[in-house]
Amino acid sequence: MEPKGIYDILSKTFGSKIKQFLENTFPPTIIVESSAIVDVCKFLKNEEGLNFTSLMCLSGVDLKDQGKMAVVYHLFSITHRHKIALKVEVDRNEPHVPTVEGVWATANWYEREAYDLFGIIFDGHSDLRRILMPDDWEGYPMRKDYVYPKKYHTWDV
Amino acid sequence: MTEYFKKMFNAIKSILTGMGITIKYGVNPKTEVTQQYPEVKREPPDRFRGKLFVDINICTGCTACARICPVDAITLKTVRDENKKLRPVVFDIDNARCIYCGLCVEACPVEHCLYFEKKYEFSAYTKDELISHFGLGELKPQEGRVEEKKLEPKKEEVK
Amino acid sequence: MTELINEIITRLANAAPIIRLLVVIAIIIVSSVIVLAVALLYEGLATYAERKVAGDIQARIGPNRVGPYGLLQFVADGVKLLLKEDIIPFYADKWLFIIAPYIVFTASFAAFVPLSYSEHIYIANLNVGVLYILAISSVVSMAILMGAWGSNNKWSLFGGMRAVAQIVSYEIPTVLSLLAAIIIPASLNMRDIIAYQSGGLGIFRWLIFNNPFTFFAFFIYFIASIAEVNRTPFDIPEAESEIVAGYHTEYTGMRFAFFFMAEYGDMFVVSALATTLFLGGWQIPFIGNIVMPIWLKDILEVAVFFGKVFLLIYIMMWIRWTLPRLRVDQLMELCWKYLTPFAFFNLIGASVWVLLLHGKGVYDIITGLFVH
Amino acid sequence: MVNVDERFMEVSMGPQHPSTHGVLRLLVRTDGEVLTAARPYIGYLHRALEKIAERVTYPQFTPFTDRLDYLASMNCNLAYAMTVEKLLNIEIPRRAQIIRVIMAELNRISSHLIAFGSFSSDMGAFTPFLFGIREREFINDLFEMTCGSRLTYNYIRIGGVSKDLPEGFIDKAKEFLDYFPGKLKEYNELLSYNAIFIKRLANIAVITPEDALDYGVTGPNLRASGIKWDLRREEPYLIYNELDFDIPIGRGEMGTVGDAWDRYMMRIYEMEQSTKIVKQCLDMLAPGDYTAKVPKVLKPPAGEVYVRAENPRGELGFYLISDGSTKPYRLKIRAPSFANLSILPKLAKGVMIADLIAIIGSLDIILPEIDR
Repeated sequence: MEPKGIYDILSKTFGSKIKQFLENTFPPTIIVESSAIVDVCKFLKNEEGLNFTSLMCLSGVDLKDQGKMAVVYHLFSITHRHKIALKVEVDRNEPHVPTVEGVWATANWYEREAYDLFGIIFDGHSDLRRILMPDDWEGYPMRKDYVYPKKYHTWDV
Repeated sequence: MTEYFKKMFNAIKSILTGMGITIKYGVNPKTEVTQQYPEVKREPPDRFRGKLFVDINICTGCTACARICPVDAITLKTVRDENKKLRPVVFDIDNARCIYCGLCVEACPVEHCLYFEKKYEFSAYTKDELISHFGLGELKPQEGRVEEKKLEPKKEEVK
Repeated sequence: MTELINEIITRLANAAPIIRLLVVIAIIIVSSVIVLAVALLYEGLATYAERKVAGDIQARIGPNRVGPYGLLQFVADGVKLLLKEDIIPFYADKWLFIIAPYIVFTASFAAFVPLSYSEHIYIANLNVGVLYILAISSVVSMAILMGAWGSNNKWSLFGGMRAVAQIVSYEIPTVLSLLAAIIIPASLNMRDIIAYQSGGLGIFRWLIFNNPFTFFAFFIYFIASIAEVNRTPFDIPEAESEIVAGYHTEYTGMRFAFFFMAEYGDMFVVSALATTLFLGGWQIPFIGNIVMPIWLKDILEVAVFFGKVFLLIYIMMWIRWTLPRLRVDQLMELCWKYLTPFAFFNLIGASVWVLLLHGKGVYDIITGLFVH
Repeated sequence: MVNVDERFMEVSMGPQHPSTHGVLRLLVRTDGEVLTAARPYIGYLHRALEKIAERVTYPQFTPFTDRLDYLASMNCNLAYAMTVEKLLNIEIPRRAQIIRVIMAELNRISSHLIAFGSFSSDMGAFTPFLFGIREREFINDLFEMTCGSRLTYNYIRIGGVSKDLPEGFIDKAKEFLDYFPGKLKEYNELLSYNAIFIKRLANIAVITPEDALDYGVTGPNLRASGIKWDLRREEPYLIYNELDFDIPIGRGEMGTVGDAWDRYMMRIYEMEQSTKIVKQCLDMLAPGDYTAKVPKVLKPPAGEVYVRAENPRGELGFYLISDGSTKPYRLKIRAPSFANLSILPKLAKGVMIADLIAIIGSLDIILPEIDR
């Protein structure tokens, strides 16, 4: 199934929630409203012709110059062998995205990593803790405007 | 009941075949593959990436190697001498920081100036002993324009 | 040694009782020091042999730097362990922690006593030899638990629990399979058992060839004794890949050396028991009854005895470097569902054989046919 | 006072543990030997590779991809190189593609050898580990001959490979490929079909196909659950579509489909297939240039690309956003072991500690890839 076709089906069922369709990325990206991301994902997973069985990769992106924080979901279907990318953009200072942990269990750890490195808060996540950095680390290291702390406890960084 | 004995019989058979293999090694001593290191030294192949060496006389001080190094292991200071030729005054390679990836050797425009030696035994007691200094040292002060082309823009911003 | 003491006592009959007492004590101390030296030397060489055998099997060389062919490696290890810092964990139960290694070592060392190395060389001629060894070897599990609980470490707690469960439950098949062999010479005294196995070209009278049941009993005993000594595939109490180092996680330096040496001591005792009971102890095969001077015969007998013991120890080491490790419940399952029932039926078969054929082995029956 | 649930013992199978394949901490809650929960804690090896990627230019990041999965650094270089080539959409000369497949498959064999060796030493059998290392030395020599380093190769670059194959490489590789299958058969006899090994792994930690997809498990672990999914066959890159090799999937020979034994056997079968692939590639090698023309200062056009390759441990994916400058704007590394480890808490309910070690070994995770 062609990504353009997937975009048409989605915009048909979700209307204005599906904002844009970017052709030149590989795989093509569909920009989705952050509130509808969970329904879109459920739909993509369970719909007969689409059934995206696995979430390949969920990455946080810091679009500093646009004042936005993006979460990119790369989905893939084993039965139909087609790929699609979903993008959710939220405001940079209040990055709240609903969790898709219910749809794919692998999102649990990816979302914890995005929270840990970017500070994106996933509402409804079962266990939103830092995964890579120490639990009492201040700041979110992967942000573009991140300033290296001089000291962590007693060691200098 | 028979399944009980069959399982036991398979277990014994598989254990004995396994032991048959190890005794094959155990009995004949010629199967040893280990080399006695200090006495028998393995000759590394010619493309071996051991310790970096710089032939400082033919080095043009172009800082290509220092720029390409992913971990900034090369610190290079060049001074322009009397006949306007850039001479590397300080050329330090920090072997503790270097990851031996070989990008600098490929980036060096001068043939056979920066290359890997076949040396892999250069452990030292302190970290500064691991810094190998290839620089020319202070050139004699000449009347010519002494323009010190320092190369540390990248490092300040990071530290 | 006991005859030695009686002889000396009779000769000193006229001396004052104090002197006689002192002399006896001196003899006991001297002989136990000699045995301790032999045991320590053996255990040192056993660790060297284990690493050499492991190296051989794993296509490498093994220690060959310290001393000629690496023979002094165990001395170097011993000195290293002596020099290592002796750490006692902070909240550990100090006394249990300190005493445990000594008990483990003395238990495994005490089991050397009833063994008889040749006709005239033995330490004590106990008439309950086999029973004494089995009693002593069960002390080891108690000492391991003391050490494990004393070191206040979760991993050693796991190790201790596993060790007790394993050693206690493998006592049953060990005892049953030994019984199948003991009922034939009908004596617990090591020397009588070996004496029974003499004659018949020195081999055919061995208890292992006595009847098919003792033949199986040997193998059950061998497997159960490997478990008794905590060696792969039953080295679950100190499984380094699962519970770090089991009961001796917190032990360092010489304390750890005691645990280590005790393991090799147990290995020797267990294979010595197997040789004495099943492989005819110091019976010299083929040239057993040629007349030769006493001292030469003794030396030959000691050599044969140690040869057989070291063969069994080599097999244990060979098994260690081949097989993976069992899980704890599989270990119990093997003991209770396979070894113990097998050992029971084996014992019944052996006793029926002894009853019907009046304790005559297969060799005696065959030779009996020809004699008539 | 924290209300500690007396029945359970919280054990921290800490960052330093003999068989967590790197610095992984598992907070294990046990009831006796049986686990009720296992929570992995990662991040001890976090070097912020993704942050470094935003600071170094495209060619400079290649040595860092070696450190992603240091047992399979050729495959990691390959995945990164292919991502940037997709962005630049340049065509790779045929000879470079063939060399890349040879290197990737040889690296797959050496990575599986380590997986096989460390898994067997977790199960208690130490000898197969050393046999695996002995075979791996041949492959290390081949790599050292071509690129100069034995572990972090930095050989596959953007646009092709850094140096052409040295002469003598082909017949040395052929010599290894004829020698290796015999050794594989020996491993199977020694370990794979060993009764204790099978007893330890059959029906342990079964991953159902739905769980595998749901948790994003990829690579041999996914194929062991019966799903025939291999990127080299489904999304052929380089010249994999011209090569004939089959994809082994789990058939539950020793238990249910998708148990720990199946995951282990997948790697043994894959090693056989990889030798077949390398043989075919060696015959297809034709003279030609080994790298495409790539400008010294690389400024790829702005864009977003997600490319993935079949690593020995699973699907390694690179999500690259470039803004036209010489440095990537954002590089997200999708590590296979990260997803494979996320299924561990689900598998670890109600198993024993020894099985937890078997699960970690069968998933074949590697920590530098998880923590990046």
